[in-house]
Amino acid sequence: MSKEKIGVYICHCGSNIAGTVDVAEVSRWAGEALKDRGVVVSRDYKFMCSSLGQELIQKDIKEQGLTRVVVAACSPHLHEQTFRNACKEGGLNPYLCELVSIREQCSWIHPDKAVGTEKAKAIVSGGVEKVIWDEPLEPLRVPINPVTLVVGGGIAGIQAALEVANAGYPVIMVEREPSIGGHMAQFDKTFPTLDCSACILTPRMVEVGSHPNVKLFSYAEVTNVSGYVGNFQVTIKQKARSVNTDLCTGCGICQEKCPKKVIDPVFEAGLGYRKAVYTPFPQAVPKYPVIDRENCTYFLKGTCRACEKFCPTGAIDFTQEDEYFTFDVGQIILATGWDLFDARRIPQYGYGRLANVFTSLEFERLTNAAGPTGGKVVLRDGVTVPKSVAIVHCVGSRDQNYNPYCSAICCMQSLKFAHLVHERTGAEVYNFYLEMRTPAKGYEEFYQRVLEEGTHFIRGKVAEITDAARYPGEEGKLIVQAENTLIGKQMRVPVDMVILSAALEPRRDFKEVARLFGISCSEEGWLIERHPKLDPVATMTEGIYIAGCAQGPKDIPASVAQGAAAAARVIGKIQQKQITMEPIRASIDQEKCSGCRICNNMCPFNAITFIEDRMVSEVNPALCQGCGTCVAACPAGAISGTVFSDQAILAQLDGLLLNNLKTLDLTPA
Amino acid sequence: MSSASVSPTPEGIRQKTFLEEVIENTPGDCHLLNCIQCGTCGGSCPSGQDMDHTPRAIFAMISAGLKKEVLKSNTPWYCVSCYYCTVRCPQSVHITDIMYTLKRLAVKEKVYDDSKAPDFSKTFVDWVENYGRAFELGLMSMHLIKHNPFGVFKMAGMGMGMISKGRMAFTPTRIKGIDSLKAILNKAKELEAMA
Amino acid sequence: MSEKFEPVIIGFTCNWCSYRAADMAGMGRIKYAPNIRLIRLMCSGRLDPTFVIKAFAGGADGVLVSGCHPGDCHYIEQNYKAMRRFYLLRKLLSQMGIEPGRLKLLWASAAEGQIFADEVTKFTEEVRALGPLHWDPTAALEAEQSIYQPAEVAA
Amino acid sequence: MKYSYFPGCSLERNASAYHVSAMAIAEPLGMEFVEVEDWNCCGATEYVSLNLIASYALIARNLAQAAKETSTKQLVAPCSACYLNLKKCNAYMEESPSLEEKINLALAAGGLSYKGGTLKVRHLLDVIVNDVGYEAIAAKVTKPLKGLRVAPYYGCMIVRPKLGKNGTFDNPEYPTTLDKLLKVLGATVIDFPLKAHCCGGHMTQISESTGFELIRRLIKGATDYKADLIVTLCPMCQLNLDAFQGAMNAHFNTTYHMPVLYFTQMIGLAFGMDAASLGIGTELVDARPALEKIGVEVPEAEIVVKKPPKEALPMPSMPEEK
Repeated sequence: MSKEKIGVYICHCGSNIAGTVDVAEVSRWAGEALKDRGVVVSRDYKFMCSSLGQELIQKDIKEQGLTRVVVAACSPHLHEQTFRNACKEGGLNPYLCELVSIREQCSWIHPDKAVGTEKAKAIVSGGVEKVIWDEPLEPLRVPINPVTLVVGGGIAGIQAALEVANAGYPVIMVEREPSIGGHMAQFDKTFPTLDCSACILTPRMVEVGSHPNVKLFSYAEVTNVSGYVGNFQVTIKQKARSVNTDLCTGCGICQEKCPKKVIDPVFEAGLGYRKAVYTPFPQAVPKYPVIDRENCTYFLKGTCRACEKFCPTGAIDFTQEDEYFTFDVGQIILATGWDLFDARRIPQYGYGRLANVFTSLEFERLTNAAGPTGGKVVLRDGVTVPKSVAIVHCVGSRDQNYNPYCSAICCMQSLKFAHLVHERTGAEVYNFYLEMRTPAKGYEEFYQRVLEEGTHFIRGKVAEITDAARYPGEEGKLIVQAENTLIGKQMRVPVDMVILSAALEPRRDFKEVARLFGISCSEEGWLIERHPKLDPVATMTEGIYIAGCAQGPKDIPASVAQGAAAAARVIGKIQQKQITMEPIRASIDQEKCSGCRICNNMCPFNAITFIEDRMVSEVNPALCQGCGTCVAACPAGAISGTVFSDQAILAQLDGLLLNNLKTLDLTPA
Repeated sequence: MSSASVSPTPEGIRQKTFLEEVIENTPGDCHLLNCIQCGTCGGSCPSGQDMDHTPRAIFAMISAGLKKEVLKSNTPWYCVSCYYCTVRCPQSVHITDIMYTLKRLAVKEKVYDDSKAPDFSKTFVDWVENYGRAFELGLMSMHLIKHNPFGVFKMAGMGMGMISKGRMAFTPTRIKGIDSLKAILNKAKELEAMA
Repeated sequence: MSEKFEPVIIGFTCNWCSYRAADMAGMGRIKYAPNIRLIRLMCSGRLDPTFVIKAFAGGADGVLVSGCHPGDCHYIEQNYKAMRRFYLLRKLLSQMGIEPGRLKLLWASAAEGQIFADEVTKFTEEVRALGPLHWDPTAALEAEQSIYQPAEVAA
Repeated sequence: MKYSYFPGCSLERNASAYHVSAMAIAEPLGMEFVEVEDWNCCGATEYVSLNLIASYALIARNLAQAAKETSTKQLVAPCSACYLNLKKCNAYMEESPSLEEKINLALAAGGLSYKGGTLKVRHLLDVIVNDVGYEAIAAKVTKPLKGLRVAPYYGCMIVRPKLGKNGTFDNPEYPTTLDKLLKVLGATVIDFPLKAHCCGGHMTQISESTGFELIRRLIKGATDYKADLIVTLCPMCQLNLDAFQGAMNAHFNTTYHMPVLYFTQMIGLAFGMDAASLGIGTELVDARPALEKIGVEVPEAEIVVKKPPKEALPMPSMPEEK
């Protein structure tokens, strides 16, 4: 007979659990069959997580003197904290409460009520056995370093960095390209208001570049991350710029004089050129150029040095090497952005084969006043103004063959393109769309405006784009073939130019990023937030937040909102000055430790050290992350872990197998 | 699995919908329930311009339960089995396979229109069932005479050319194991009738 | 209830990937074999071989060990340790007369609810095909003794 | 390399040039073909329009017959329709145990059985470019097809649909293996945008206007691109584009002249083989003017009108041409 007084609470979760689990029966069963195990109260309730549900527990703790609580409801990842807090409020140590899941792993996966009820009983029984072994614990508290690392200098990262910096805390920003600004810097106009992108972005970039609280590393990458929330150590690799930033004034003479012209695949989306020494665009922040060593004549052939010769301040330094800096930071915001879908993957759209098929980013550069054509919309020959243009929505998105998701921005982007084509060329515009999705402030109004401009809207996914003329009048044109689904007829529309609204995709190196920062990403590669609705900026890893398109496709307003939200979370934590952490830690019983040192190499966090003079090992609780590998490995059984002790796990095992109903007393002595 | 959502209907509660019937008669998971009416199939179809309804429209009609209209349509018979729609479909609907299903259902229900296609298939199959191999000359001439006696003149030049180049046989080849083949096919048809 | 043998399977999952994969399967309302009962550990590296032996001794017909994909471990590399223990355990089980097929290792990321569900169903069928495990628990005690000996190797 | 070989009905007669040329190049390419014992028709696209299980059983009989040959697991079909049918049946049997069971019940009536996935079904082009390889082919070229502008034409069923785990051996939208092969043979290969479009299949028999239009698009496309000839790998495509070209011209009142040869014939020519031995001359649209560009002499085709043998069945009479 257990000495403990255990309360068991079965949640209906509306019909989510009660639909396929007989909750009343589980509650009755727990009260009777587990009586000997210490269960003194067993109840079922419609919504345990509601305040009334929580009060129910608190009342029982007070009135019945409960010493342990088991809640059978949803996943601990959802409401463990809720019920621990409820217990704490009720006067019980929060770590004496177990939440077991009878929803995600039981009621939702099987339609048979009898089976579900039996499984729920086993799960509850496992929880009851485990809770007997739980110990009262206090959460660990560690100080938080106020320095925040922001990875990615696009609009989301810029917003986040400014919010934190303006709140008075230091920020380190790391950007891979020579300048911050991200994709937004490539655009000419932004929907739906058609503000000039540079006009609204440049001031923000300048603010970041000159902010006393921001340390900006551009042309740099994070190469290593260690530590934990509040106390990360990050290593930043500053790639060699070959330009001494202490001397450079950003005058631009080196770029003027550099004889080597190369296609710019990043900022100009492959549609324009830059020099081997370059800043991606005139308003770049920082203003210092970099030498692209893969293309620089000096680095390739050993001669030239034109930039060095003409630099008025002697800032060119060919001998520079990559540098590594290590910083302590408290929290990290990832705003690593997106890459464009490679439209060549859809051969029937002809991109790469048919000259006048353009991608959305190429078209953005075409319309940009500072772009390769000075904002003139022309065909690939650089001179001819198109008389008819087709804009294809959903290229590589909403398609099981490529990306199943909706890219969220294409509809509005395509409407913007339609407007710009009208405005700049007067051409006939055909938008081939699947569904028109304009769900944000001012978006539907913009759609109305583009309708009124006389754009042709054809509802149908484009089947193919070809230059093979079939009928008279098609010669020399690009023919867009699709079904006009609203009239149910196949159509061939001959045009001069096609713009593919290509999908937004996760950064190509998403796997490395996820691994480096220890967070998870979805199958496609978007970084996963802690909760899709209630916690869209935090991640499962404490202290790491995400913002902008790294989390999923989104437009500028949403990216900015998320950047600010991530910053707010960071600032909130900094202001608490310390962070509470789960007290799941290992400790070594010095009496039992034989000094074999097997555990020493087990720990990837170097939390275990061998004390030479006493010939025993010791765990540093500040470094221990609680994985428990050493506990499992210790041959002497000298290491024990809190929350997940050997005894607790074995007890839960027995409970799940329902052996507690028939066998010996497993209660702690 | 989308097939899960067409779980067997309890007897006597309601009749199987046409949509369910089409799905059941198509091998594998044909993903018809996933159709989002985008029209990639109709846009891609080489003979789409001559169809009564585009494949997309046919799918909408199937889910609306317009069985008679669908089975009377010439659409499946104008399918040339090029599989463009199938590989391009953003929802992985097995469109070509569904067209074959519609042909079979139309033949079974005897409601297809006056398209020559079912007869062409039947004539072809007759040769195969009796000889084990196809027989082009017999097939083409019989088909022409039956359906387009005047077309015979148009095609005669081609036929003579083929014969003169030695590319057309006068006699069909019969395989050795024709009896075993017949037994196999009979058994197969028996199994099909039971399903 | 049918006469069909319903195996009892114990699943050890790590807190970060595989338990979340199970959550994901549930949230997606993916239907799969209900025979599995999960124990959440912080990491698959926490898996003490004793847990597995005890599970079999206590009446489980199959044991699933599940963690993050190699390289994705929340604790950097501890799932490799689970993998090493897994192979050793399989060997040990066959020495003790238990079909190694009753123990399965599954990598599942937090996004792989479908994979988790499919694999659990597959494993349930495999164990069902092997039939009920009737195992003498006293042998388990001996095994438990022996398992502590080669811990260096197991680790 | 040894392969089971499934010629299919077309190669017996109307596409005999394909068969003859494939056999002629097998030896120099180091390939050995063992014809499937007493094979039967694959049912083309017709049988499955009428009966589902029977059509698969018909195909499966061939798989079962081919599996009897134990020295190779590779089954090669030169005809795209046969290739797809065999591949599809093989894949569906492997994927769907219930279909496999039914098919095997039927096969058992003929004393046969087959397990889905036992054989690997491949197209002749696939084995030539992937098993033999471009380099080995290049090494054998003695008379490069220099100066000949060819339009490579794949048609549909060799690259579509994607089936099974490995999908297709070439891109379903824009395949390139035949392009590369013809380049290796020394020809000038045009980037033919219609290379994987449809030849119309049996549409000439169902709806002439539809069928002829599909043929016209391809012939017009190749002509617009100034091709000397179209190179294909499917007997149905060859039949439509070659044998029906005259009727198509008559229908549209056009004067296209676009010869259509098989890729195996082109390999043979580049290997220096005699045109007649490759079945060149049996095409209806005369390829001689095109081949003269590369100095290939083609004998005047012999007009053979064989008398039907005694056991022949009565024939429907063919009306005389006016």
